[in-house]
Amino acid sequence: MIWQFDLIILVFLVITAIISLQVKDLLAASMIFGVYSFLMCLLWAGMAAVDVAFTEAAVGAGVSSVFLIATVLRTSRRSSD
Amino acid sequence: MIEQAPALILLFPFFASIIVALAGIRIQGVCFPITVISMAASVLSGIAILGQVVNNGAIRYRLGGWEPPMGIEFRIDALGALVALAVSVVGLLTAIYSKRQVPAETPDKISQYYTLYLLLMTGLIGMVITGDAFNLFVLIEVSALTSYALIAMGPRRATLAAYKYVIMGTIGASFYLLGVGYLYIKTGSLNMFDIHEQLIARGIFDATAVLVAFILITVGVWIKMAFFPLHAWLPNSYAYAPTTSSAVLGPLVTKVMIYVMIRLTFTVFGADYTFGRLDWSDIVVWMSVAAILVGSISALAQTDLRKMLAYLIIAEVGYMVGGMWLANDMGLIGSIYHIIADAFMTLCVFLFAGIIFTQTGKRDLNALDGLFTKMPLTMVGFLVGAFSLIGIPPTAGFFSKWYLIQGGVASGHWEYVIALLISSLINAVLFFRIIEIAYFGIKPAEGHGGHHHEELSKESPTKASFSMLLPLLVTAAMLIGLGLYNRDIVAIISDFVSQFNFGVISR
Amino acid sequence: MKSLALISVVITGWLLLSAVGDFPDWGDPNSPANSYRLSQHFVTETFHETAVPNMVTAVLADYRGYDTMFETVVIFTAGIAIISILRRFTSDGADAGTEKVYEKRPDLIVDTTCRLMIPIIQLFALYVIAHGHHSPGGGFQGGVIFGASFILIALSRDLQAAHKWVPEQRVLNLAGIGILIYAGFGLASMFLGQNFLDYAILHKIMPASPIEARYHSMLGVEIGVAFTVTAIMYSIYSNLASKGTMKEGL
Amino acid sequence: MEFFEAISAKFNYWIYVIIMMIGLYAMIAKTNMVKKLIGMSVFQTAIILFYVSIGVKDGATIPILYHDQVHAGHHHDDHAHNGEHYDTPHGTDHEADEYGYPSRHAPDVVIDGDDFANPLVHVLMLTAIVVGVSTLGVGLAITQKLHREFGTIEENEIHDMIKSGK
Repeated sequence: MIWQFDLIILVFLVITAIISLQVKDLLAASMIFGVYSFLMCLLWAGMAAVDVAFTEAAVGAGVSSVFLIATVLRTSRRSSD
Repeated sequence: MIEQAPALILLFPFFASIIVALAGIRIQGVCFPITVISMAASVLSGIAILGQVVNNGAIRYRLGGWEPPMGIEFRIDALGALVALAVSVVGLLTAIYSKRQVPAETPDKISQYYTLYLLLMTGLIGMVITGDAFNLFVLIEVSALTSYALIAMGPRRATLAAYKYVIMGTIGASFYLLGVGYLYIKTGSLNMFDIHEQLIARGIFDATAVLVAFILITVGVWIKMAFFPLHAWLPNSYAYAPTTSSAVLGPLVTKVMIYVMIRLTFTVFGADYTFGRLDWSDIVVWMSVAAILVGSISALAQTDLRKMLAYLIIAEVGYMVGGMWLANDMGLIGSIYHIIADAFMTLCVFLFAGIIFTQTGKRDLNALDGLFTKMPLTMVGFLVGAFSLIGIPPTAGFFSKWYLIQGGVASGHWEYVIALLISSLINAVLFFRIIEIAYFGIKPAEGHGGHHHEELSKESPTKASFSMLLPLLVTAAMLIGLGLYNRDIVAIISDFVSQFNFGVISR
Repeated sequence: MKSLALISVVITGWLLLSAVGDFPDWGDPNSPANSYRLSQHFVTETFHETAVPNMVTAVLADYRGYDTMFETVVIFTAGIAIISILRRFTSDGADAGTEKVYEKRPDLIVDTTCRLMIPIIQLFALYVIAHGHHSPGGGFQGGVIFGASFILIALSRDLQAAHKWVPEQRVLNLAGIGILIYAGFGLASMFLGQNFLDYAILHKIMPASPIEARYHSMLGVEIGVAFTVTAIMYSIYSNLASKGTMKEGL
Repeated sequence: MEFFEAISAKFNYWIYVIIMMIGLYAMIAKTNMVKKLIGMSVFQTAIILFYVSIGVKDGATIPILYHDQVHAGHHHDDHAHNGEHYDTPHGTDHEADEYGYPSRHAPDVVIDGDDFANPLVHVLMLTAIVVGVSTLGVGLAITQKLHREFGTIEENEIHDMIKSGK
C-alpha cells in the first residue's frame, strides 16, 4: 500500500460523502454515492482486502446504487435538504 | 440426538421458515401447522438443554467441529438455557395465537408473515445461545430485519414507526459492531470467553480502547432495548404494528437484548471490570430510575391500550437494567428472573390487547366497556397478567420485584426502590382503571359519548376463539406457576450468579 | 434535530478519536489482532486443514460457516421482508404513485448491447462462483453479478421481459433452495454423527479424504449462497423498481 | 514533527471517524428519507473501513496462496503445473488420522504468517457488507411504502400530516 495514494483516496472519500449528502437532487446523490463506494472499493483493494473490495464493487457501487436510483425514480427526486 | 439439542433448538424454526417460504405460497394451510410443530419441537429441545445444563453444567457445542476460538461455538450455561427456553415457549404461544389473527390482518401475505416470524425466532434463540461476539451481531441483524418487516406490515403509522426503528436499530447494531472491533483490535479474538481471557492475559483493562468498546457496546445494546433516553423508536412501533407482531416483539426483543447486555457485561468484560474498575452503578441506576418513572408516567397519559402497554415495556426495561447495575447478587437474580417473568406478563397483556382489538375493532380503553360479562375467560387471563405487572403475590411479577427490591435495599440505592414502588402503584392505578371500565362499564358522567359507545360495542364484541384464548390462559397459568416455583428457578439462576463474587469487588 | 445531531456527533466522534491513540500503528504486523493465534492459524493452517488456497473463502465457508449461513439468511430475510412490506398482490386500479417515469421505446443500441453483454456477465459470474477457492470471489460476489445480469435485462427492456425468464415464484423457490443447499450440508454432517456444518465427516458419502471433503463441501455451500443471492437481488430490484406491483419496471 | 508522525501512523483511523460522523450526522439531522439511508450506508462503510484497516500488515500481500507457493511442496510431482490440482501426496511418511487419510494437506508447504494480510477481518466485513445492503433494501422498501401512503418522502412533512389528522 502506497500511503500517498491512500491519503488521496481518503480525502476524496470525505469529499464525495459530503457532496452526496448535501446535493439536493437525489438522483445525483445516488450517483455520487456510487462514486463513494467505488473509491472505498479501490481503497480496500489497496489494503490487500481483495474479496471485500470485490464485494463492495458488486454491491456498493453496483446493486446499492441501482436500488437507490429505482427508489428515487419511483418516489421523488426533490429533497429539502 | 440429545447432544445435538443446542443446534436443534435453533434449527427447527430455521428449517421450518424455509419450508414455509417454499410451500406456504402455494398451500397456505400448511403455514400454521408447520410453525406450531417446529416451535413445539424447539421447546422440547429447550427443555432437554435445560435438563442437561442443570445436571451437568454448561454445554459447549462446536459448530463445524472447529476448536474455539477458530470456529464458532455455542456455550449454554444456566442463564442461557433458561432464557432460550422462555423465548421458545413465548414463540410457541404466539404462534398458536396467530392462527386466526394473521389471516385477518395480513390476508395476502400469510406465508411471508410466518417465514419472518420463524426467522425472528431463529435469530432470537441464536442470540441467546451463541458464544461468539461477531455471530451475535449477525443474529441481531436477522432479528432486526424481521422486526422491521413485521412492524411495517401494519397500517400507515406503523410504517413510519418502522422507518424510525430502521434508523435507530442500525445505529445500535453498528455501535455494537464497532465495539466488537475495538475489542478485536486490542485482543485479537472474537469468542466471548476468549476475549475475556485475553483481556486478563494481556492486562489491558486500563486501555482507553477497552473503555470505549465497553461504552459503544453498552450504548448500542441500550438503543436496541429502548432504555430511557434512547427509547424513541419503541412506543409507536409496538402500538401500531399488527397485533400478532406486537405480541411477539413486545415480550421478546427487549428482553433478549437485556439478556445480551448481561451476557456481554459479565462474560466479556467481567463483573470486576464493570463494577469494580468503572463503578458507574450510581449513574446507571439513576438512569434506570428515570426510565421507570418516565415509562410509567407516560403510560398513565395514554388512552390507547397498546400504546400504554408499550410505555410499560420501557418502565420494565428500566427495572431490569437497574437491577443488573445494582451490582449485587439479589439485584442480578431479580433482573434475570424478571426477564423471564416479564416475557410472560408482557405476552399476557399484549395477547389481551390483541384480542380486544380484533374483537371490538377499537384501540382505546373505551373498547373495554363491560367486557367482564361478555368475555369472562379473556378477562381472567388479563387479570393475572395485570396482577403480575402490579406485583401481587403469588404471580411471578411479585417475586421478581421482591428480589429487585432486596437488591436495591442491600446496595443502598433507595431511589431505585422508591421508583419501583411508585411504578407498581401507577401500574395498579392503570390496571384498576381498566378493570373498572371492564367490570362496571363506562359511567355516563365520564364522557358524553358513553351511551353511544355502549350501543356500538354491545353488538360487535364476540367471544374470542379457542386459538386466541388458549395461549392467553396458558400464559396466565405460567405466570402463577413461575411464581409458585420461584425457588427452583432462582436456584438455577443462582448457578449463574454465584460465579461472580460481588462481595469482594473492590470499590 | 440539527443540534441534537451535532451534539451526538461531537460526543461520539470525541469518544472514538480518544481511543485512536491507543491503537497499534496502522499496518503493524505485530498488533494483537494480527499476531494472535486466531489470525495466525487462519493464515498458516488453512491450506493444510482445508486444501483451499484462498484463505478468505476457507474461513468464510468453513471455520465461520455458521456466520455465513446466517449471512445468507440475512439476504433471504431482506428479500422476504421487502415482499411483505411493499408487494401488492391485488391490483386496485390506477395508482397515483406509479405513473410512468418516461415513455418506453425499444432502443436498438441498448437492446443489442445488453444482448451482447448479458451472456458474458453470466459466464463471468459462474467463473467467480466456481473459482472462489483460488481467486477473489465466491458465492456471494458471483451471485450479485448473476443477479445484476437479470437486473440488466429488466432495465434494458421491461420488467415483463425479465419476468418471462424468471417469474416471481421461481425466484423465491431459488432463494429457498439456496439456503436449503447450505443448511443441507450442515444437516448431512449432523446425520452422519458430527456437529452441524462439520464437513469433514462428509467424506463418508464423498469419494474424497476428509480434507478434500471440506474442499468440495465449500464449493457446494458457495453454490447455495449464489442461488439465494442471485434470486434475492433480482427480487429486491423488481419490487423496488415497480413499487411492489411487479407490472412495469423503470 | 512528532505530532505529524503520530497522525500519519494512524491517519486511516482518524479519517474513518470523520467519514462515520458524516454518516451519523446525516442519519439524525436529515429529514429526507433517502438521504438518511445514504447516510446510513456511509456510516456502515466507515465501520467496514475501520475493520479492514485492522487487518493490514506492512509488506503483506492478499490472503490467497500463489500458484507457485502451493506447488512448492510438490517438487517431487512432475505434473505440478498442469492446472489446479492439489491432490494429497499419498504414500509419504505423514501422520494419518483415524480414517487412514493424511491429517494435513500438502504438509511440506510452509506458510509464513506475516506474508499475508489478516483474512479474518475480510470475512467479517463480507458479512457486514451483506447486512448493509439488506438493511438499505428494507429501508428503501419502507420509504416507498410511506410514499405510497403519504405521497412524500420528507419525514417532517409526514409528521405534520399525522398531527393535522391524516
